[in-house]
Amino acid sequence: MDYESLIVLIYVLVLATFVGFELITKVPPTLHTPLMSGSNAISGITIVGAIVCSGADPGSFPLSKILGMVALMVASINVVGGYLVTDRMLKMFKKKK
Amino acid sequence: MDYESLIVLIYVLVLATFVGFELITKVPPTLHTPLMSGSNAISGITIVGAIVCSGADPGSFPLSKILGMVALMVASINVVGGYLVTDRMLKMFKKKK
Amino acid sequence: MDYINLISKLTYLIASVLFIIGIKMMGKTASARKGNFYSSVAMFLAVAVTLLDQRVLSFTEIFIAILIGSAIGAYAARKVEMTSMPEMVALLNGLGGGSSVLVALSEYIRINSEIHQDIDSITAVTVILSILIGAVTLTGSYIAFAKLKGIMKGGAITFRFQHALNLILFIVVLVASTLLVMEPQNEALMYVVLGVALLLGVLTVIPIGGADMPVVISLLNSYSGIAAGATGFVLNNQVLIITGALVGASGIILTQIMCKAMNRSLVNVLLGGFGQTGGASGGGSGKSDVVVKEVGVEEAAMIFDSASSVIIVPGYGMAVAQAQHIVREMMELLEKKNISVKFAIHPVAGRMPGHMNVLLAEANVPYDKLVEMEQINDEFSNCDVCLVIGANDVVNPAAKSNPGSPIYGMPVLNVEKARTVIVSKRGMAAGYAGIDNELFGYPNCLMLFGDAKATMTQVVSELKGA
Amino acid sequence: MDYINLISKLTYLIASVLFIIGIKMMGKTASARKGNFYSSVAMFLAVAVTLLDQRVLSFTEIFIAILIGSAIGAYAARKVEMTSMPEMVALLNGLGGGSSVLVALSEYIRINSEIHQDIDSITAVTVILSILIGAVTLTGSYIAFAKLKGIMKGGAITFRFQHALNLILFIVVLVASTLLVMEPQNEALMYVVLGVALLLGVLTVIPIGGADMPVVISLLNSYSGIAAGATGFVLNNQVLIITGALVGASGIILTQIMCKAMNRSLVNVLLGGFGQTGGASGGGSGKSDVVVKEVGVEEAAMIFDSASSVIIVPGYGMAVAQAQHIVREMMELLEKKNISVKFAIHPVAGRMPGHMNVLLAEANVPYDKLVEMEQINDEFSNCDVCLVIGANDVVNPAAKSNPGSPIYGMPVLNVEKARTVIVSKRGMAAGYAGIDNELFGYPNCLMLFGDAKATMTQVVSELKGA
Ligand SMILES: NC(=O)c1ccc[n+]([C@@H]2O[C@H](COP(=O)([O-])OP(=O)(O)OC[C@H]3O[C@@H](n4cnc5c(N)ncnc54)[C@H](OP(=O)(O)O)[C@@H]3O)[C@@H](O)[C@H]2O)c1
Ligand SMILES: NC(=O)c1ccc[n+]([C@@H]2O[C@H](COP(=O)([O-])OP(=O)(O)OC[C@H]3O[C@@H](n4cnc5c(N)ncnc54)[C@H](OP(=O)(O)O)[C@@H]3O)[C@@H](O)[C@H]2O)c1
Repeated sequence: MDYESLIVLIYVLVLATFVGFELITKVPPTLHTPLMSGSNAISGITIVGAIVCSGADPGSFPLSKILGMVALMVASINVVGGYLVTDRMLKMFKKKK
Repeated sequence: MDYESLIVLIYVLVLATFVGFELITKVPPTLHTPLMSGSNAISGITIVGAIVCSGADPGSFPLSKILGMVALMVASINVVGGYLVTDRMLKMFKKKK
Repeated sequence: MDYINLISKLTYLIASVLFIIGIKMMGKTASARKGNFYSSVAMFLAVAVTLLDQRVLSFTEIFIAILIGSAIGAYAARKVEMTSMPEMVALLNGLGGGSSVLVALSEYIRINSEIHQDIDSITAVTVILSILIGAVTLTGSYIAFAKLKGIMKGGAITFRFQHALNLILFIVVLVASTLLVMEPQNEALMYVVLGVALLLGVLTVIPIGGADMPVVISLLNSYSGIAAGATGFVLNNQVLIITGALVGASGIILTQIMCKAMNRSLVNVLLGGFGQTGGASGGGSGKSDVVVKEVGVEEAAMIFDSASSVIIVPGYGMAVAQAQHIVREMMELLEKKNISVKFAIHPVAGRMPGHMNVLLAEANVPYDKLVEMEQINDEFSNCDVCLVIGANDVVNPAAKSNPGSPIYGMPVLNVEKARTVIVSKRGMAAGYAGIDNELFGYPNCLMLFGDAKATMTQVVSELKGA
Repeated sequence: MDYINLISKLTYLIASVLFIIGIKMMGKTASARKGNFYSSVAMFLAVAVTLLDQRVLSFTEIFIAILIGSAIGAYAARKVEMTSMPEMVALLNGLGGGSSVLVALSEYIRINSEIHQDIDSITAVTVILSILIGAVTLTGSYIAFAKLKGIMKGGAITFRFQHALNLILFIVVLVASTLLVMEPQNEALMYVVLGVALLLGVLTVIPIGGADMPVVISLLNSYSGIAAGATGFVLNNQVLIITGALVGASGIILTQIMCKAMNRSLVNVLLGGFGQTGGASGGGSGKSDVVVKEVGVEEAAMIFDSASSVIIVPGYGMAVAQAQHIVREMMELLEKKNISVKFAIHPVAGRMPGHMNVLLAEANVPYDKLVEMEQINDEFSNCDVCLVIGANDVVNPAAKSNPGSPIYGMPVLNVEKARTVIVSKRGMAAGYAGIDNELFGYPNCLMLFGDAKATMTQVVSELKGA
């Protein structure tokens, strides 16, 4: 990776951090537990990386591929479990009719 | 410009827009006029572009350079005028001691 | 790896962060000034590092250009009256758009004149965008300036087929731009785009009434941000993109706030013609048939003197009369007599968002005395005297009661709930919306005719005497 | 130009925007569920387009892996008790960290095994960062899980030279990492870094008391975001960076909020040892020398029956007893008798931020009945009966009055201002902070001993009978 593209990625990081701080500080305490599990599900985004790793040409570097497959399974648990449990929690928040 | 770098720039644009919306919606009405003139001063950032244009090798494309110089002067008015007038306004906001 | 280049990239990054922090700090009264300062430091960093990085050959010319520009800017910033802020922003805003146009044009010409350098379509699109938006911003801002300053007829200038003409011009720009993207070397086409865009700036703003200019300026401010952002794409520079996005967002949000507070849609403002009806029905004074009760300066002073709580509602007329200082003096006098004084600030009182706040701050009224509409609207019923000084539309009860009124639905201050309302204005002329105000005929409403500054000066001297 | 690549880049962009919008919508109760849905759509898009773009050779294995993972995840999500949310988050969070480690490791091995491919130092740094942070997250989360679940001794596990050992390990990691950046091919070094990082995750969490685990989990959640972001740098992928930043920010802010609500600094939490004193002084019940007044179920029911306003203060004990449903039933009964009922929610009641809200929502208590501390603290003085159910520290007046108390300065609910306070808990055991609560000895305080669910069920049947 060259420095130019690294710096652009840093821009993305810095801006996204600002967005994150501004958005999260607005979340009311009621929603903190769902937020925690929801953002936990989001951090399962490494599943994308796992696909990249496990999809690679199998012949040449089997260990790399196996690690990728394990990562894929683990990340799937994180993503699916996280979103579903968050949804289960949020489903319970109802206003009195 | 290739598509890859264009897309990264779009990321920067999108994220910055989110940051902008989140920050600006929090500004109270009291500060709207200073905000308007302050952000106006910021839009004078094209001065950076003007320097790039007017700094280029003079021999080969004189018209381009002249335009750059005019842009530079115009942008300087915008920047300096904008910041100073905003500061003048904000200086007046005082709490009663 | 090129170290100067790396340093300059990092400096741009730092500048971007400073810009964002600056804007964030502009959101709190206590930190706003520092925020503006940070933002100017960011600008300085960006300029300095660009000078360094570009290994500019001829510093002299550049410094001269910057010096001249800065001197003009500094002079203007020191001299401008606080009441003329809308004009000042319009002026500066036009310059910002102009500078975008010039930069993009200069870059275009440079690339074009370099032999064997092809302009790819992405660059072409971004150049066209900066020129287009910049040009509209440029001329649009100057028309707005001229209308505000009174150089140009303030009312809506309309003629037949106006919208049709605009539409045609718009299509011309679109077609020319598309051709230009396909054939970026064609300079002539570029000048067509530029010319028509300049014209469009003029034509889209002239039909809008002078009183709607703040909305227009705020929108054009947003455009100038978008133009700067587009220039950032041309030069592949992130700072320009980020600041462009910040300014663009700020302009659009302020525009929305203004439209919402006036209960009108942006489209309604932009299609224009609103000032017109105003010019017609509110032109002469005394035309309306409400019967009003007048009050003299002495009597007004006595009413204030015997009150225990006073709410002052300032409006555009206070700005025109420059009466903010004498109002502050009156406030201090009343407070010395143990009369509580508050200011009720309507979101669109005056001609810019926050206009009244700036004026009263200029006159040293502490900002915790300024109460926003939602907070104070319930307090009018407990208040002895409400002084409406140069405000009209923002206290018009028709907005609540008369569905036929053009301002129906706009939230207004409930001044009529006060025991006594004293209205200081010069005559019976209408305000910005150009409509009559039945408040003036209400039984608890007394008119104190005359220029706001003059009458308030008299009231103050009466109060001192009392 | 490669179209599939372009499409996938654009899809990533759309996914990023959806993630941001999702998080934004998670900020309002009304839109939160939709926000979570949007966020999951974004995840789906990112996964789908990656599958497409990478032109994966062997879809079968990939689908099997995803299917197994999803099935486990879905099963766990359906089965978990609402009271076990902290454990669930800890578990999932560990998996997230683990996946970061595996991805970075896999990428490292791949690059390393490709002949003639040099690992440049930027890539090395990012790989090391993902592995380091991911590994600490992995083991740290599992220790936290074990402590919450009671598999591991909940109290602080401390031994001599603990901090010194951690410091040494930290230095080892730093040195190994630096060497690795200089000599990225050295796989052995990479495993040293991985091993020590895993160990550090264990050692930094064991000294922290079980009750501080929510803070730890939230912090580790933030780490898992940072790890994902670092992986994004490894793979040059913006979605990973953006979501990583969002999760990182969210975790850090929640951690801060918890620390602030407990009036402790993050450093104080992380250095550990807090749960220890708790384990000692609050172990047995009845040890403290406050004299308390007991109340029976029937009498308690009568007191409720004759009240006109009741405030219920739930705490961790309600979660343990799973008493939220019976509490809701009681609320409905009282409301039928025209008694106003509100819930006072302390920011750190329970063991996770928002814990009580989730439990009561599960039991169908409408969320407008849940009032936050600042809003309700003045209402206690006008309330007839305050029912403290399984709460202890959050109603301890020592936080206001006793500067020597470990929780001094933490904002608490003013329950003692209520005319009568009824406290439902099993015995005289201390709460999380492990300190006595003088409230229980106050003249207006009555103790209703027994498991919260059991006693409340009896109270409800008494109320029905009445
Ligand atoms: N603030 C914004 O951002 C913004 C933006 C766009 C539009 N607007 C519009 O502007 C209007 C603002 O309402 P407003 O109540 O502040 O003002 P207004 O409705 O425009 O009324 C101003 C009044 O001041 C009086 N006046 C003028 N010069 C005076 C002087 N020297 N001494 C005393 N009185 C004087 C005028 O009556 P006489 O001529 O009889 O003296 C006039 O009726 C609203 O309709 C709003 O929608 C505001
Ligand atoms: N919410 C968060 O985010 C968070 C995070 C970290 C730490 N904390 C800490 O957790 C504490 C929360 O305070 P809190 O008042 O909610 O809880 P607490 O202080 O931990 O007290 C819980 C009480 O519930 C009682 N209890 C346990 N099981 C019960 C049952 N089955 N039926 C009835 N009562 C039962 C216990 O007394 P008996 O054993 O006598 O029944 C205990 O005193 C605070 O100190 C806070 O700082 C919170």
